[in-house]
Amino acid sequence: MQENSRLMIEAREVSKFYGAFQALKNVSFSVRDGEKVVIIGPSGSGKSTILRSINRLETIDRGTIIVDGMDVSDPKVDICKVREEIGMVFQSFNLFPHKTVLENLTLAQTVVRKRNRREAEQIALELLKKVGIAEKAAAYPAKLSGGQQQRVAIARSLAMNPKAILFDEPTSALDPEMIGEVLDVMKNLAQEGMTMVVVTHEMGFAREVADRVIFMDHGQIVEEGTPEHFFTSPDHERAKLFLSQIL
Amino acid sequence: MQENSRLMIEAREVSKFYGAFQALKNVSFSVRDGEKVVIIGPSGSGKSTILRSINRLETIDRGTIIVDGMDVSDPKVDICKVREEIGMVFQSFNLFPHKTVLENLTLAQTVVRKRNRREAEQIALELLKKVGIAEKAAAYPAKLSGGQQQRVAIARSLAMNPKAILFDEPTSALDPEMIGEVLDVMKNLAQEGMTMVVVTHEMGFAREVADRVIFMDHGQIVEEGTPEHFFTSPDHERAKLFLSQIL
Amino acid sequence: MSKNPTSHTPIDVGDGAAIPNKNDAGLFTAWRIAFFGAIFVSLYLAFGKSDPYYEIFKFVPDGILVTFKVTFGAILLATCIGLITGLGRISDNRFINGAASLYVEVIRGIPLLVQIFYIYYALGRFVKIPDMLSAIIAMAVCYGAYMGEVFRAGIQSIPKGQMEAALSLGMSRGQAMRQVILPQAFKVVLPPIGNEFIALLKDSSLVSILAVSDLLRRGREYASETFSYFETYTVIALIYLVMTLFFSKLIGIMEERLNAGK
Amino acid sequence: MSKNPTSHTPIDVGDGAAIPNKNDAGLFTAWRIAFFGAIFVSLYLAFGKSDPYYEIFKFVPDGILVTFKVTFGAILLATCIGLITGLGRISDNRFINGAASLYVEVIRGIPLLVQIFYIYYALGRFVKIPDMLSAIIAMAVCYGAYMGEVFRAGIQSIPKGQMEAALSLGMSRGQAMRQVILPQAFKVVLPPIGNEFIALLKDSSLVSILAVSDLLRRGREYASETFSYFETYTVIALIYLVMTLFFSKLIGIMEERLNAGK
Amino acid sequence: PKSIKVATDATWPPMEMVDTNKQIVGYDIDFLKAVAKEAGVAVVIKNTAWDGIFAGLDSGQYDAIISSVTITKERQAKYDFTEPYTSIGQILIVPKTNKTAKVIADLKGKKVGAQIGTTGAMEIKKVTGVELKTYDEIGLAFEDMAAGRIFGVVCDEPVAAHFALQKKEYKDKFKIVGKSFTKEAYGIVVKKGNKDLVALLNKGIKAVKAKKLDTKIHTKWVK
Ligand SMILES: Nc1ncnc2c1ncn2[C@@H]1O[C@H](COP(=O)(O)OP(=O)(O)OP(=O)(O)O)[C@@H](O)[C@H]1O
Ligand SMILES: Nc1ncnc2c1ncn2[C@@H]1O[C@H](COP(=O)(O)OP(=O)(O)OP(=O)(O)O)[C@@H](O)[C@H]1O
Ligand SMILES: [Mg+2]
Ligand SMILES: [Mg+2]
Repeated sequence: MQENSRLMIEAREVSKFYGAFQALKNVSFSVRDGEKVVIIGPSGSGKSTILRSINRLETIDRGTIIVDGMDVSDPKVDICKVREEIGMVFQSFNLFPHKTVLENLTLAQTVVRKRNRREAEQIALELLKKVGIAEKAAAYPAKLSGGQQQRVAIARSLAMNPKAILFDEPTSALDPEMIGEVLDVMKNLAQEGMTMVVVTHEMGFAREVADRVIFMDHGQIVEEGTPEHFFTSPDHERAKLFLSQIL
Repeated sequence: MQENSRLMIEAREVSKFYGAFQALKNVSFSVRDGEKVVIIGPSGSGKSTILRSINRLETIDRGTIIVDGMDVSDPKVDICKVREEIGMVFQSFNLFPHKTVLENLTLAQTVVRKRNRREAEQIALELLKKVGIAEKAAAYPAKLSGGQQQRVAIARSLAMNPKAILFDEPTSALDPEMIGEVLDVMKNLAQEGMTMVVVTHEMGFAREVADRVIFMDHGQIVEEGTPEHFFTSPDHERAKLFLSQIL
Repeated sequence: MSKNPTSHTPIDVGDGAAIPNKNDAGLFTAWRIAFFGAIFVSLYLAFGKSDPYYEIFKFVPDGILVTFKVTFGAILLATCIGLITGLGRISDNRFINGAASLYVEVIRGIPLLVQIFYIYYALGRFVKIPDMLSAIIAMAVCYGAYMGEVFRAGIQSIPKGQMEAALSLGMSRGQAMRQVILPQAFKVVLPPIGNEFIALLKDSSLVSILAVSDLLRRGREYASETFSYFETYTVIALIYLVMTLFFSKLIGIMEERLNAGK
Repeated sequence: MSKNPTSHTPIDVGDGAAIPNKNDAGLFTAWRIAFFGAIFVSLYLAFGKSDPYYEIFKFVPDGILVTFKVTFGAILLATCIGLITGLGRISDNRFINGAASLYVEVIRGIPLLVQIFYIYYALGRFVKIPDMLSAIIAMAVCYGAYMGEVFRAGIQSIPKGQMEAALSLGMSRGQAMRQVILPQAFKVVLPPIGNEFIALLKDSSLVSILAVSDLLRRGREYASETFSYFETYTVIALIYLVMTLFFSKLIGIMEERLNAGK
Repeated sequence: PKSIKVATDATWPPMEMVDTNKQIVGYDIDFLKAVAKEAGVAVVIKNTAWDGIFAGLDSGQYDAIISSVTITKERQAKYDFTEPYTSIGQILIVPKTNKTAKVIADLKGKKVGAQIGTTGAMEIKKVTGVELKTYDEIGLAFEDMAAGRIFGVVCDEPVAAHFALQKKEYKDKFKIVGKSFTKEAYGIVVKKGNKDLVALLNKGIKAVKAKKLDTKIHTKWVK
């Protein structure tokens, strides 16, 4: 079905330099509405950089990125509008420590989406129920376990009703026993049809959820394909090597 | 033979408190001239504390410790005299970073033993040859690997012609590939007849070198005996448990 | 007296906080001896030796009030200036950044005494404002530069991820700063602001050269008429000591509360 | 202006070093603009606008010399006092420790201006020493307390194992301190001492209230006779700015050399 | 004594000030030199801030003060004075915009400035309803009046004349009102009980007056 749906994210010939070092080399890919794309690759291959370029947390030096019809690479485009539509979940959760869980969820709703407090809180509480931590609404993030924090962070993203969510290694900072609860939340999201771009080392998740896997190395997309194809018979040596190391 | 040699170190009913916490509980043991004693035991059992009490890096609250005929627990005894005779090697090497390797070895010789510089340097160079790093005499400690640093620390101790040397986990801070070179130096020392008290987790070393093994737990000496006896059929449950965990 | 090297030394060694650390037993005992000792000596002098100490203690209290006014006024204004300067110092805008940096560098390069004097009289040339306010402005302009560095350091101590999380929720940079970064930074800068406050309380004695009748000025006036320099300066020193020790303790307690409340 | 909280805050945020950090591009550029700007303005005023600036520049140089003498003298003496105080502050002897802590706490609780005045004239009651020396001693007594904290922090930054290693080689506590701890501590305290030096250079302007003809005093003398307060204070501020910026740069370079040499 | 140390606060033109050659000059200085010559001693003059000038005498940093010190009862209680060597009076200076004020009392409810610890300051203090502001140097009081923060300055008549008449800016802005309203005499101050020095200086003063050197000095410095 996704084959026919419209393009949500499209990156064309994207290059990015840190000084003389080229972190992204002519990267092109696209994500359709409702699609779940998993990006994998060795450390330093540019996974975070491409993800962060999508909502312009990093500016790109060449190429274009179109998100929901808006040109992110155009300085004249109001980037806040783009970011409202595209959620992001970080490896380090980045909850606001001076706000309660509930306030973490309502802040952007009231400030950005201009919802009134009642409405925002209602939405927030529903989402907290959905990610399974309604009882922690009044707690401060410091009192929560890593897994709980990351689930709050996902709920915080959802509260903005984004059209897509970017995940940058959402489970890498978690103790092993907490990885499952976060992946479950993400799987539910996927089932509900959320468009997702996920950088992760969780190959099980990639196999189960991804519509497409993108393999990056040295700032380039080396291989792209269905999880079945990628995990069973990758075309490139580098991908084979990577899989042999990680699996 | 050691059975007949004179007492080098004798601890009688030693107790030590940190505030309300009793780190040593009526510990008694002795070390004869030329003997090699290995102290083992779980973390926090008081191994370092008893070792450091021998040269009064820690003061004890009850009991007496006699070293080479001098009463360490007597405040009137010149502790510097005791320390001149008893070397100590630390887990963290504790080389003097602002002095070259050679100067590390000559400092105490000139300041404490009042040797002249020529003599001190000659002794230092010979010892450096003995521990296998004569070529690093002019280097600063920071330029040396951990194993090299610990060998310099041992040489520094030897430069004072001590009658005994205390080792507090001399290999615990080392990368695995460097442990061997330090243990070799210690084994050579043992062969030459140096009196040694060694806190270590290197059971191989204990088996090979120790005349006697002392097992401590919760500030007490739980068991004491030959390595053969201790490693093959310890008398106490706690010792058995410890060995099962560590071997 | 000195700025602490915050980043260019491997080990951070400063000349210590004005607010004694609870764990520093030595200083803690010293605080007690100094504080209660100063109060005791004051009382003894005022009531035991009466002349001229009693007179001096009667003469200077309105000076204490002025010292407070100047100190509180200046710290408030300096905090505002400092916030703006701190934001300027981390701005991407080259001009704003340059201006803020230049302000910091120039102010920190000139003795407070010279600056206070200069700002006070220069101000008088252009606008008619009362002397107390001029003195407060002069102090605040000087301390604003130091406060600017406090705020800069405070803001930069907040993990980058906080700003990124706020931005990726669609907030503007300004919204993120106000809602997310600054509330956290304020907690961080509170202790150093406490330190600045103590320093300012002491440095407020410099306004006495501006003919503002602060504690020191009042003392000097008394001494210049009665010629009892020692007695007067003893009293002045005692009063300052009690004040700074009192406030440093108070700030210390407030900080603890704040940390405990977290 | 403020003491940095060294240990009681989770994040160490101060009001910045007097010596600009090489990595702080903003301040670095600002240094350049401020330094060369100040020199340029000085030259312009002296030779472009000549009257009365040229006169002022001719009038004050011997004041600069006095300022230097006071600063260098006081920093040397303060370093000695600081070393002793620092050792006292870490002493196990309760009396010595208490005395050192009390000295630190009392000195830091009283404004420099009050202290300088007090020490200067109190000193005069007991011993006959020249004014310049009295002023130097007064400054040094004040700064000694701050320096004491620098040394204490510096000594305490040396790992405990160093002292233990030295002791277990048979050295006495004193030998270990001299041969092992202090040589290492000196390297650590050099940057903060540099900071204190800059702070002292600025605070030396306070001796102008004493009968010492330092830079500021010279300026005030000139101004009071010619009534050109502004022009004079502009020149004074420029000269101080050039001096502090120059020295902070010099110290920065020296530190770098020192670190590179390691 | 062969040589005496004398302190002056050289910020009180034309009585004592530092000239462009950094020499301390002025009426008092010339007078003191004449006195010393007549008395047969050498003098070393020390420039000292007014604020601590008496404290310095107490602590023995110099032997005497010549710094336009008015002989008052309070001061006599703590220090010894020589014979008066000249007499002057306090005078009021106000901005030219003030058309009505004639005496200090006319400035009720306003701030009036003087140098700290001077007789001028004491005169202002005597008038209830006028707020006294004290300055380290008299010049700063004039600056503050130029900035509009105070509405009158009281100081010694020769100083007033010097300030009001000599600086262009001030001449346009300020005016002296009325005549001097006190009769004061300057004396040289020495530590209480230093009888020998007082006698020596008095001997010199007498000789100077006898030779009419003081009038010469007066015409040289006071316009
Ligand atoms: N701010 C920066 N400045 C300089 N180089 C950077 C910066 N951020 C990233 N890089 C470099 O760009 C390259 C790509 O970084 P990126 O963070 O995208 O890698 P990644 O694939 O996400 O790796 P990881 O799995 O470790 O997160 C790396 O070589 C990294 O060192
Ligand atoms: N300075 C101190 N203050 C308080 N307690 C201490 C101190 N030093 C040691 N202890 C406590 O005394 C006990 C014995 O410590 P010790 O260092 O001798 O143990 P250990 O057997 O050497 O352990 P490890 O194998 O971890 O080195 C421990 O419980 C420790 O926590
Ligand atoms: Mg990454
Ligand atoms: Mg141990």
